[in-house]
Amino acid sequence: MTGVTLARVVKKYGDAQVIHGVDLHVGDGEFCVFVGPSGCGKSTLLRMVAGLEDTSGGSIRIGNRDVTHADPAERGVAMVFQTYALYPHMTVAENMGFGLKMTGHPKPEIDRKVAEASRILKLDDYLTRKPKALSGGQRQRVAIGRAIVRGPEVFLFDEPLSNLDAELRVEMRVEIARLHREIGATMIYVTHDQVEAMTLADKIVVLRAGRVEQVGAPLDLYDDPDNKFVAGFIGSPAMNFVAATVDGPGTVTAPGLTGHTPVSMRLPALGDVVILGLRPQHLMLAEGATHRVEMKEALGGVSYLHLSAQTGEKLVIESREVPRLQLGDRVGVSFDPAHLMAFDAKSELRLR
Amino acid sequence: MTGVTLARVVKKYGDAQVIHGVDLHVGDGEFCVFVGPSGCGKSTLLRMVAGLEDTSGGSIRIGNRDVTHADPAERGVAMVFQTYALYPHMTVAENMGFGLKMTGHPKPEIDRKVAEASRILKLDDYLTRKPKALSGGQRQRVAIGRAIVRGPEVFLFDEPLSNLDAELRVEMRVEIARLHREIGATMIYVTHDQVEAMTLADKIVVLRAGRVEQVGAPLDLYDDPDNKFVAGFIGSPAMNFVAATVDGPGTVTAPGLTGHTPVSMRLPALGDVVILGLRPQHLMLAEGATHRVEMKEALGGVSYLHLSAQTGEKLVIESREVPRLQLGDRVGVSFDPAHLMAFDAKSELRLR
Amino acid sequence: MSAYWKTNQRRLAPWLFLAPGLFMFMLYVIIPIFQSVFVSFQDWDGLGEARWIGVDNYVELMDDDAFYTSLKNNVIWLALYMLAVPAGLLIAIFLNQTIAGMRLYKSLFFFPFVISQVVVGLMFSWFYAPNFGLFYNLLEWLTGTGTAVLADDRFVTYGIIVAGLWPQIAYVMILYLTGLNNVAPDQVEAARLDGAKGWRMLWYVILPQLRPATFIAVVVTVIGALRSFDLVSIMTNGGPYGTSRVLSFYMYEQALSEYGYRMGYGAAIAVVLFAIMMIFISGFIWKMWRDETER
Amino acid sequence: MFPRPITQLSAPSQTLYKIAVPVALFLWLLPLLGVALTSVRPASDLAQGNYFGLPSALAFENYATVFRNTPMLQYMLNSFWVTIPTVIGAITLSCMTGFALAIYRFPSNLIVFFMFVAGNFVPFQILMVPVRDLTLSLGMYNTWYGLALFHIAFQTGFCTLFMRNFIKALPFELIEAARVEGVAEWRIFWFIVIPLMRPAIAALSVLVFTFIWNDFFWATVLTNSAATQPVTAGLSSLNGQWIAQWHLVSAGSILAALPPVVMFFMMQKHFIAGLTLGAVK
Amino acid sequence: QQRVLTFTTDNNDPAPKAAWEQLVADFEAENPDVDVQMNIMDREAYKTAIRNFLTSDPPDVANWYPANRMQPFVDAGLFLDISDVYADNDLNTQLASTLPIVTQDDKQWMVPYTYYQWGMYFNRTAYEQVDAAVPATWEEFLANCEKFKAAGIDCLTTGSSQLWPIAGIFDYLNLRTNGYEFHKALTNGEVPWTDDRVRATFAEWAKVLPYTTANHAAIDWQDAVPLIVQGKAANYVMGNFAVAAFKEGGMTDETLGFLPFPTINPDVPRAEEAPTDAVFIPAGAKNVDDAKKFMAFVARADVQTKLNTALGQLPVNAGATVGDDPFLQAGFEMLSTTPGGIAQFFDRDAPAEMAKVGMEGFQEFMVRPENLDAILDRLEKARARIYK
Ligand SMILES: Nc1ncnc2c1ncn2[C@@H]1O[C@H](COP(=O)(O)OP(=O)(O)OP(=O)(O)O)[C@@H](O)[C@H]1O
Ligand SMILES: Nc1ncnc2c1ncn2[C@@H]1O[C@H](COP(=O)(O)OP(=O)(O)OP(=O)(O)O)[C@@H](O)[C@H]1O
Ligand SMILES: [Mg+2]
Ligand SMILES: [Mg+2]
Repeated sequence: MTGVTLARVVKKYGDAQVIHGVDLHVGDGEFCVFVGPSGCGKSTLLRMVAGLEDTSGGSIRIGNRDVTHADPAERGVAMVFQTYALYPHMTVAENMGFGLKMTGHPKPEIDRKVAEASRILKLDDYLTRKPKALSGGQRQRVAIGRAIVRGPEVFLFDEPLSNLDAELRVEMRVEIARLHREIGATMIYVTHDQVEAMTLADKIVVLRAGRVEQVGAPLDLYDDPDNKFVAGFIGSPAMNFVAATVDGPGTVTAPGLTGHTPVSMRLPALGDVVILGLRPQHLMLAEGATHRVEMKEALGGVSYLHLSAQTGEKLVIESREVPRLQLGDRVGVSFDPAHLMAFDAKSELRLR
Repeated sequence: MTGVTLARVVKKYGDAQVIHGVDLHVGDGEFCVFVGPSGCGKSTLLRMVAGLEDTSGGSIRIGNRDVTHADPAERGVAMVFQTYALYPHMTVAENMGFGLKMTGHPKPEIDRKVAEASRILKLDDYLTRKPKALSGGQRQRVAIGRAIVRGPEVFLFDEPLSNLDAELRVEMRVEIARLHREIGATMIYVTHDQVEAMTLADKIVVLRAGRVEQVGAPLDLYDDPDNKFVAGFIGSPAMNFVAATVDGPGTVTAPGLTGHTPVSMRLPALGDVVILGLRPQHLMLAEGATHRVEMKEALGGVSYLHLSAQTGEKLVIESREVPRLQLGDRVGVSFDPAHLMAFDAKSELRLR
Repeated sequence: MSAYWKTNQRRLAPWLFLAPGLFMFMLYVIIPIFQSVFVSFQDWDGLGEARWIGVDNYVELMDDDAFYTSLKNNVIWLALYMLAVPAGLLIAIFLNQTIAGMRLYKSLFFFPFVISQVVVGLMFSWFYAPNFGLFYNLLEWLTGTGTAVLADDRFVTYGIIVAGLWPQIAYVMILYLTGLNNVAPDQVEAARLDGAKGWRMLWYVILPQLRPATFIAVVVTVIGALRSFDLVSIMTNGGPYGTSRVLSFYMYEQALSEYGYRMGYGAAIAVVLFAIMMIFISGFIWKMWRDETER
Repeated sequence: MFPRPITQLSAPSQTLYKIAVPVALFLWLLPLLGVALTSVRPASDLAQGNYFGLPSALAFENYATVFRNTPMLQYMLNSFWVTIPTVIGAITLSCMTGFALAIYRFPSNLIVFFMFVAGNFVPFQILMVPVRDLTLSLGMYNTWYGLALFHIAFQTGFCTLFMRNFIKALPFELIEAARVEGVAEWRIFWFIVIPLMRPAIAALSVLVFTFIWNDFFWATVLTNSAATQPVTAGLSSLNGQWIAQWHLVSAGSILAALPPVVMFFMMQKHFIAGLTLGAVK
Repeated sequence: QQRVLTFTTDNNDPAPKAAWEQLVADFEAENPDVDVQMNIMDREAYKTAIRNFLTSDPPDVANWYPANRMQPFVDAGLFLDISDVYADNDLNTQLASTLPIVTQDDKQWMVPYTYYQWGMYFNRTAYEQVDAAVPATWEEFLANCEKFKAAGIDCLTTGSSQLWPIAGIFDYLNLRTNGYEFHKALTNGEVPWTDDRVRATFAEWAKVLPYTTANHAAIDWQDAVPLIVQGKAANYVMGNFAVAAFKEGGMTDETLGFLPFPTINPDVPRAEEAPTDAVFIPAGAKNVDDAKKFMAFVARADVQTKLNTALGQLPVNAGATVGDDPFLQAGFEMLSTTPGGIAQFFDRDAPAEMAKVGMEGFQEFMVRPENLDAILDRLEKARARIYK
């Protein structure tokens, strides 16, 4: 059993604490994706698992072994870097076999393993080339191949696709998904691409400022976020947020929306402020003059209407047709209250 | 009247011709966007308008003046670079005022204009900072401010937002749209971001390999492309293309789709091959087992299903719900023939 | 043992890698600096016993005309050597074009830097030589009377400096050429749109970008000026009557030459030179420190 | 990019420029050309006052004379004896120190680094007295290895600055990737860093070669006989003998300048890379 | 098995080099079991190198200058006491004339092998050209200078870039103005440089400056030789070793003339300048026995005769014979009849440091006579420090 378990893991750089006691379990064979805003500690956490950064507190276990202070080499992990980190002076085959060679494996064994990895990744034609002579996608494949060859228990990826252009990114994404299905190892993957996270993950870990905000399957996070941060972070375009006041049992007034609205979740005390969240595709245009059209973005298949409420709050509406509206027109909005989410104004926790 | 008119404009680098006689008129106050694949000559064309590249043939007029061989400084244009090209050793205010200083404007006038631009761009708090101390978005604003200050007749933008992260990009896009409304100058804008092109442009110019493929309003290009290239280039995810054979008057057979299909456009001779185009949102799942599910991407609000037909052709279906399908399942597809477009297989021109 | 090595490998490795280089450097550079300071408080002819005399050497320096001559010459060197910076910049700008054979031209321009200062000194001695030297004749042709530059206390230092400038300009030129290569084209273009041309382009846009090159050019020029020994030694031996001495040469003369062998006094001169140089070294280190820590 | 590319100017100014460059070059190299010309001038020309005109004959025998009548050959060999071990030694040591300073984070890292840098810029006159004593007491005075050892130590300062910056600029992920793969530190040094440093090593070798070949001061301080003196010091003493024999002085000068010049031309690319890498960084 | 005797010397000019090679060959012929390895160094470099090789890697035999220049080495214990060689070979009598300058602490340290006179060499053709008579007094000499000047000929030439040639001029002016005893007192630091008698010497020097080659500070002594040879200059104050250079330039016994430096003050007895060169055994020599044999060999009358004939100089051994070269004969004649005394040379009689400062002062005076006061003050300051 080769899951990865972090317990109250802490990282400090001098006085600055960047990871604040993270608890996390990644199951055996699971594909786990770390997402979060830039600087939230995704890479740091991953590198701590790899052993490239010391752990300042807490413990890290891989399988049954406590590896908190183990050398990277002894953890049984392989890492794929954003920059690929291929050795430029070695051929593809040498790159892939280097780790084994250095740890004293016999040549025939190395050759066999390299051949196998190259078959999986369709690199057979490039084995004797130097990395310089490869395209970005091929390089990324070699980097993955280098990881595979060593047969690690855990794969770590740090934004492996962010240096590729959009088209290749899609292609390699499919490739990685296939790889995971094929070799079934535990994988931890850092990205800040929504689509990668949503499509690859078994489990997404949303991080903010060195803390875990929520852990769960992609659509669970989308449909059922625990707090405003996760709700706003997952999904594109982002969820609309408006302030509302509790004005009765099961009702709120949201001046930025349609005013008085019944809601189904448990609300705080009368007069308290809550934040309502509504995804752009759940908002519709309606009769009225409560909102002003600020911008219209027609992308062909879908259009976005940017509105501003009289409160100054901004809303985005997604629609399938191109609305026949001018900038500055006044419109109303409508929605199905079932789609509403509510968050506590202070703690930003979801009210259910 | 300060439109920009290109007449049979040609650019050669030594023997290599990269712009092949482009004719184009950008009206006064118009927002014109150049799009096209990498290397098609967007930047080159823009830089020729700016005077940063010599024009090998043809003429360029700005307003009534022939500027084909004029100095960049004399053309009354301002340019915003992808890299911002701020002078790192000058403060924000100095950066913005530099052009006026070089053309010998008195200090009070410079100060006034800088103050005004900084007000428009909300840069007042940063005027004494050096570019290094600014965020990406702020830098981009300074670059735009530098352009505004000189009060040019024509603004040129070369992928101004491509170095920003996704969130900022959206914000700055809105900013640029507002700017255009506010100062109403002629603008030419290079990008390869679909959304920017669609949302900002009054007029999109699609370039391929140094030639203009089509010019028109964004939705016109989306709804009514002149050829397969434009159809495939505009819209995301891209249009699905399948091969079909003319098998009767007003009907074709597309084995990658549903087989025999009536179409409304004028077709070539019986037996000829045409290419059918259908946007992902116009394809629907249906009973059947003609297509295999290759991949499923659930992004929350929208899902994409990647199918492969028995012919090997790939199709992408966009749907609002998350389809309950497994990889490898077999499904059928359906569509409204009214949405079909057809293209000549050779010339790739649209058949109407 | 191997367990210890395994766990502490990363902590020990840097010191093992550093050991040989650090040892050599300590032995031959760092420790001698302190030894020199120590020797400067002694009276020692290099043969017999050294005698501790405290600051006497420095007191004597205070009242030594030759020392002031050397110091003055060093200042002149420092000031005039700085001309290498603008001159190198001008040549670099002049050559920063692409025409056929430019690479070759650039390398030929760079030639003087590769040549030993001894050879440069001999070349310029020949150039200045009275009666038949190229420069002597040129001067004679222009003004009617030739001047033996290296025998005239008014000109000799300048004559040597010119010889020193020749390779130094070449050096600075190459620094600027590579600096110009790295000038951001987009800033130049932006400035062009802003209407900056010629000198103003150079002053407002190019020079600020060349700051790293300028910095290093100044540093190597300062060091070159203060270390100047070879040319003085080859071209004049400090003459005529000591007027072309510089500190580094005077130090050598006092410590090791035929009529010298005052090790302590020589060391004292070296310490003064070191103190002057330390001003510049500290500046350099300070800048590096800033660059390193702000990353 | 700056100044304006000449190709954008009018044809006459382009032509003017194409003429101006070689003319400037000629003036720039005038002393060198003069000496080169003198080195093949027969002694009789000098005696007759033909200092500037074309030589009446090409007297390559001047070079033969230099080799025959003076220990020039010995001097040049000595120079190689000093220079080559120095290049090898300084590069080897500095590869190691540079690696240690660039890759490892340890408390005194920057201090050690700055010590190398500062030592490198010290006026070397301050080292003269102690280094001479040290060499004397080691019994290495007036030997090529005594001189070479000092050069190795001193050049290590400069080379460390250079190497450290170069290695620092390598992607650190390469090291991390190797560490994750379980490669021992010295193997990382040997199998990954050294191969990647080849350009730096080449550049630095050329640079150190010219520095050492051209050194005069230390040659004067640490050697004194024809059997050990390198060519710079040798040339200086020959200069004392060749009074008024400018054709020989010139030939000797050209000979002494030749190896670094040849080196420069062969390794030009590395050389310039070296100067800028080492310096401008 | 041959024993090796290492011999380091600075005799690198062609003539002396050949002479010494011959001497070594003769020695080896007499002592077939000894192999002499001669290491020849550059003359100027030798003066600094000797310090180093004496401490680090001493040869068995080397050459150096006696008197003042010898003293610091003897003090530092770097020379081997060779009194036994003197005693065993009767050198105390044969080399009696130079005994004082090789003796320190009542022991002998060096074996002198040659000396040579200084004086005025001149171009007879030039004299004939301006119709000048060979001068005996300073007035006549200066009068001749007027004539030479009118003819565009430098009356006096020298090359001072290595400083020492002009020390010869000073010495002679001083010897002729103030006499030998004053010279000794001055070089021993017993007389202040600001003394009026010193000023008197410089006053005489000032008289000849207008007639001296202009760019002397830019050239070496060898560079000035062609000026004499070509008749562009008339007189040259030099040591006898220069005769070889004059003759190599094409002068003959007929065109080259020699005269003792002219009389300035007739009341002062004539004194001359004749530096002596010697060999010694370093304290660290490995083959002392053969080195002493070599010392004795060099001291022998017949050996000195042969060596000095080749060198074109004068032997020290009283039993040796002087070569029949007219200049040698003239010099020998001049020196053996000198009533005043024989000086070594300014830079050998004065301590090295003083010599350096002094010669720089002379050079500055020659270029900028108006600085005389400042120069003398400087020399006096140096004297106060150096002789303390
Ligand atoms: N060596 C270091 N010293 C001090 N602070 C550091 C260091 N490395 C990283 N940090 C800080 O740790 C925090 C987390 O950094 P990390 O690189 O893990 O972020 P990230 O989530 O990977 O961001 P990105 O998406 O930009 O890659 C940041 O605030 C960063 O400033
Ligand atoms: N200086 C040059 N010399 C030769 N060819 C050039 C030069 N500059 C550009 N080109 C060529 O001109 C063509 C157009 O280049 P351009 O930069 O305009 O493309 P682009 O459309 O802006 O591409 P991108 O989207 O990548 O910025 C390319 O094929 C390029 O290779
Ligand atoms: Mg990261
Ligand atoms: Mg472009």
